[in-house]
Amino acid sequence: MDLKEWFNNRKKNNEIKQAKQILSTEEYCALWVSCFQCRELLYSRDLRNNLNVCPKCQYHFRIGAYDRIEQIADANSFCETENDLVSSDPLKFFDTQSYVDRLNDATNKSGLKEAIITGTCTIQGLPAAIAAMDFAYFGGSMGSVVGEKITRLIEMAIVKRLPVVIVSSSGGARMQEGILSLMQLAKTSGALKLLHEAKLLYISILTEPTFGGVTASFAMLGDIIIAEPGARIGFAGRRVIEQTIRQKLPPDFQTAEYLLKHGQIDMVVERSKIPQTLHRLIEFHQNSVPQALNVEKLKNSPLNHVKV
Amino acid sequence: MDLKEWFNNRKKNNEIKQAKQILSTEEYCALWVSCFQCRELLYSRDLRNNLNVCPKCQYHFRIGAYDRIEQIADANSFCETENDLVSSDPLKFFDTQSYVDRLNDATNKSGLKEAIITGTCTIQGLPAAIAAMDFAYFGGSMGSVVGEKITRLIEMAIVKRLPVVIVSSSGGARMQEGILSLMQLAKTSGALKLLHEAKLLYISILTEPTFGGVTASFAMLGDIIIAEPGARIGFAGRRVIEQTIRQKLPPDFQTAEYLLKHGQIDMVVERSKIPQTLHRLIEFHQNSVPQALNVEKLKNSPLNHVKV
Amino acid sequence: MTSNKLPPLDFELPLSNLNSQIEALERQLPNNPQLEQEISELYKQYESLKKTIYGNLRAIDRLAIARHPNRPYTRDYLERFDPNWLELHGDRHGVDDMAMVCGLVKLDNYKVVVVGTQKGRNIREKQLCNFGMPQPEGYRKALRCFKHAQKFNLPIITLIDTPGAYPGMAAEEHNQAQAIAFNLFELADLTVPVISVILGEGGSGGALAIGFTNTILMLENSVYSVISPEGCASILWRSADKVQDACEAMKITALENKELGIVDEIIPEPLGGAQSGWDEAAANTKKCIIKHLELLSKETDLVKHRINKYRKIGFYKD
Amino acid sequence: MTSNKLPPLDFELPLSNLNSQIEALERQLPNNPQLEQEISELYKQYESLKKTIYGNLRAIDRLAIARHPNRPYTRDYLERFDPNWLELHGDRHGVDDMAMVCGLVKLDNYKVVVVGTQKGRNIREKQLCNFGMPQPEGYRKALRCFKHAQKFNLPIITLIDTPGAYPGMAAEEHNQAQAIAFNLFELADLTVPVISVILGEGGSGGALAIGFTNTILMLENSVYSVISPEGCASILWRSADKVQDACEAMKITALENKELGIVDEIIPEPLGGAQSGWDEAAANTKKCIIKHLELLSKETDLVKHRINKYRKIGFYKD
Ligand SMILES: [Zn+2]
Ligand SMILES: [Zn+2]
Repeated sequence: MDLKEWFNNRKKNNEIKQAKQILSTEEYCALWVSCFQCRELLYSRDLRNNLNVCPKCQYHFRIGAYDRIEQIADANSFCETENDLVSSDPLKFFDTQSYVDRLNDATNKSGLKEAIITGTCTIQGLPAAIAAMDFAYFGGSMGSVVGEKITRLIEMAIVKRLPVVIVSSSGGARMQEGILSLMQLAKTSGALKLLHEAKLLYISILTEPTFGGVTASFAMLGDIIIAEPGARIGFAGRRVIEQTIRQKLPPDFQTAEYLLKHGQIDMVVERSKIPQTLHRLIEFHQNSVPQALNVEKLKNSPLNHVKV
Repeated sequence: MDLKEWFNNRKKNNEIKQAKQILSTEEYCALWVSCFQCRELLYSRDLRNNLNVCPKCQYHFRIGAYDRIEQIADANSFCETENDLVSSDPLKFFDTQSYVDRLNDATNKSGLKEAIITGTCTIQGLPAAIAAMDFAYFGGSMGSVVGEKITRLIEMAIVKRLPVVIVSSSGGARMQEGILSLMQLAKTSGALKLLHEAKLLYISILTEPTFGGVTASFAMLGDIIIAEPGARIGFAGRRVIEQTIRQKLPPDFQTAEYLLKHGQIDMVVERSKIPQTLHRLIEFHQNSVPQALNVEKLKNSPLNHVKV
Repeated sequence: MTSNKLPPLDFELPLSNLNSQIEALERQLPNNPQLEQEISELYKQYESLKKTIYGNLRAIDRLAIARHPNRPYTRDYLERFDPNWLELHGDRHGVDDMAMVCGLVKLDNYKVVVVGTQKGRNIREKQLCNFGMPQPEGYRKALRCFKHAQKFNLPIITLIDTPGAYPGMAAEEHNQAQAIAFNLFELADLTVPVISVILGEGGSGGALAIGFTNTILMLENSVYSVISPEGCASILWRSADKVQDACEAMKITALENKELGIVDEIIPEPLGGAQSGWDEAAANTKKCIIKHLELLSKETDLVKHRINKYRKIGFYKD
Repeated sequence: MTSNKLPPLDFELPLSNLNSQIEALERQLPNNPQLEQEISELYKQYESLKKTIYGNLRAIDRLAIARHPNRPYTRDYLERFDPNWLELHGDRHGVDDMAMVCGLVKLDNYKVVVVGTQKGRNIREKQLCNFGMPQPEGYRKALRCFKHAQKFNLPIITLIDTPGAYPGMAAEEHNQAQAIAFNLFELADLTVPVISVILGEGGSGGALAIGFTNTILMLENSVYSVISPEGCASILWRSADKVQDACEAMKITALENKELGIVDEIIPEPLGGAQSGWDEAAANTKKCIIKHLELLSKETDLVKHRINKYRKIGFYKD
């Protein structure tokens, strides 16, 4: 799915939302979505009931952060953290529109305050720290808030000794925060190093699409890395590469399956099997964690920043 | 140089030796060697005075372990260790000839007791533990004695806090000691791990030829890896690879220069510059070693085996 | 289990002939009921002969069994150890070498990381797995999983069945020697228990690269050698016919390796070799691994234990 | 120092014109000695104009200076820091990426490991160095040298001058993203002092991959940004003409980076930029590095210092 398709998709989703506001009876809700991959016309409610996976071709539609967490976390187990953390405009950035306006637009379009949701939950009974990115908010771009929320989540996980699951979906760093965005790569990677030294499990889940600064930091640092089928994942975008090397790339380039074949990820797991896979992975690693480790022993940890 | 050339070379060397025994005046010693690479006829004493490097094409002739140490160590500084360690025949190995006979032949031909010489020396004033392999003894193959002498050298270096320099030249593991030879790869690598944990410098020098079990263990584990120009270095032999992949290999395949280009070694250094390069490397790393470390702190070290 | 009809191994010929005799008589049995006694006798002979033959295998016979195309491979063992095992893929640097299988496996109450070489069963699999010969990237994939185990304090089990590291052009270019050497270097000071099992072929440095372990187990008919018997014969005897001599001279069998102090325990195979009973081979292997995990749990310093084990190997006059 | 005759940068045009005037008059001087006064006046004007121009550079002017083809590159600095520096090569896994230069260097009494990106001077060098854009293998070569420094307790200096990590097909296949991420992960807890200097272009993740350090220094006319101004302009303004706007908006200059709390100190360049005085640029850089090595030697916990430095970066409403 390229950006154009994504815009079309978003337009359709908006139509669905708007439609929902107007229509009241179930019959009228029978809106149809055409599968991006196989073109099959899908009844939108059926699609949603199937976790937004096309029942015909298994195309995994992009989903929002809260939907993602709902699919993974046990019912009512999710407890959101740092929901008040929102972006400021440190660079007073203005291109064709001001960053402040773009932030407001992003919130209006997605209903979210930022491109990531963090919190704690249980996954089939096992506690975990979890984050999910939302491409619908500013293309899932990472600015100060995304970096800070991830870092705080990881620090909380260290203190509470929880495994960390991060579901990525991002176009990369947020240009409107300039160099501050770039530095979030270092900040989140540093936090993950502390998690690593605390011997805690970090599972990274890559979903359509994950690129740029997000893959070049926390998304590629999982102890275990999982990708959804068909998800496009990479460092540089396809067009940038094609312009650079002046040749066409193979169709499967940068897909989850390509990454698996090229040794970059541990497994491709279809959406419906993600919760049980996470459960098994967390269960497998939890008893092996030495219990003696505690915060005080992390001599280098700047955990004075943590709000628990 | 292939094996046939090497045999020819050895034959010539023998002729030279034999000649030396008979002739008494300098004029008669004017024996000539044809350069393996450029075919130039070289006066053998000139060649030797030039460190056995062809003055015309810089071809680096193979040299013996004692010659090697003489070139690297300061005059009279070399103090040999473990010279009494000699091979036994644990497998009672017999092919077309017994292993015991082959060992005797190797000693007669090379004047050495084993394929490696170890000891301590100074290199332009700086102390070091040093080992040099000798291809003329049993093709420089590694059996129990080579593995044991290297391991003891490393253990001594840990105790005395010396940098280690090993000059390799080997066809690989010694088949006549079967699995015991293979295990020397693990033994020497384990010793190097202890050296590493003691934060001591290990410089590996690869010379024509270094293959098989020796590259698959200590030779490729240098903090710094140096190779002599033109030296052939690899895991599998050229013919085995050609038979396996059924195609011709490029002429520079497995040369020192090929390895440099392919990121496997740090530098190619001509023979005459090896002593000063070693000196600079040892000098560079010596002050940075924390002085606090001592043997007792190496909790995992089996240094009870060390004879100092 | 596959039941490919394959020609018998050399030393199995008498058994195979006897079997043909029995089958011929059985075909005549409906019309000649008096043959029953004779068939029964031949069955007894067959069982007795099988015991005799498998009780007197030469090294070259064991080599043939170790390489038997119906012998269970790493994945066959993993499925029997833990049908829910989770596979980990890739070296993270561009390659997922299928000749090296890695996974998270439960052995009863033990959670372990398994790393093993994998041969292929059919042509396509064989090519995918490069006939069980890992590339440097395979060893680096293994190393990544060793480090994973180290982080989570999980014991490591390595399953070895490889002719050796692949001797190819790209393999050399990507520094096959360093891949093996660096695994040895990194295996040296892992603080978790590490156990290796030679399932079939233990081929040289390519086997040792995942075989520098606290405990080495060998299946009864597996072999472990510094070079392939064929390679040894061609270099030392300059003759491909001398494989049997090379097998004998190098002492490649499990028993000889145990006598040399390399191997800690030999895992029994079903009569007729592991290829004739995958479940039994896997059960015996699992049982033996668990036994040694329990033994190692009593060791206070597994690094020292491991380094010392190899420190002592070698014979020389001092 | 090379002295390629190159067309002047845009903002240097007035200077260049004045220079042409002076040269024209000087040619007439032998026959017209009375011109000497005028020439002398013009010289003063020239110097004054140069100061004015270089005292009022826009972000896009600095970008041009940062990319100036005569600007000194990493190797030029290294030669001036220590003519006897020893280069280390390769990632040990098959590639020696020339876009990443690594070596053992003495800075007066300090022994350090230097890791830096390298652009090429002439066409052949540019191709060898891939125009200063490392492949994943380049970052892994850097990491190997970081670990070398860690083992021997040597400070690390990284010199940054790169448009970014190479966006190529093989680079993606070999996991460029992971190469950068893993360097960040490993840089995080090095216990030695790590100082980075932006020499010219600090391009995005490709720069940060060797720039997660205790101290960040920038040369006066260097730039550091999350994406190239061209990339930013084409994405946000959808116009290649808006590079200047992108430069201003992203705050890419040394001064702005210092104001944002990213950069610790700005290293002065000779008037006219580092390209007009390599020795001076190198001397200033060396002096500043040594000053900060001394400052860091007073830090008791360099890991905490480093992680905390980045931990604090970011603006948000809480
Ligand atoms: Zn579909
Ligand atoms: Zn010559």
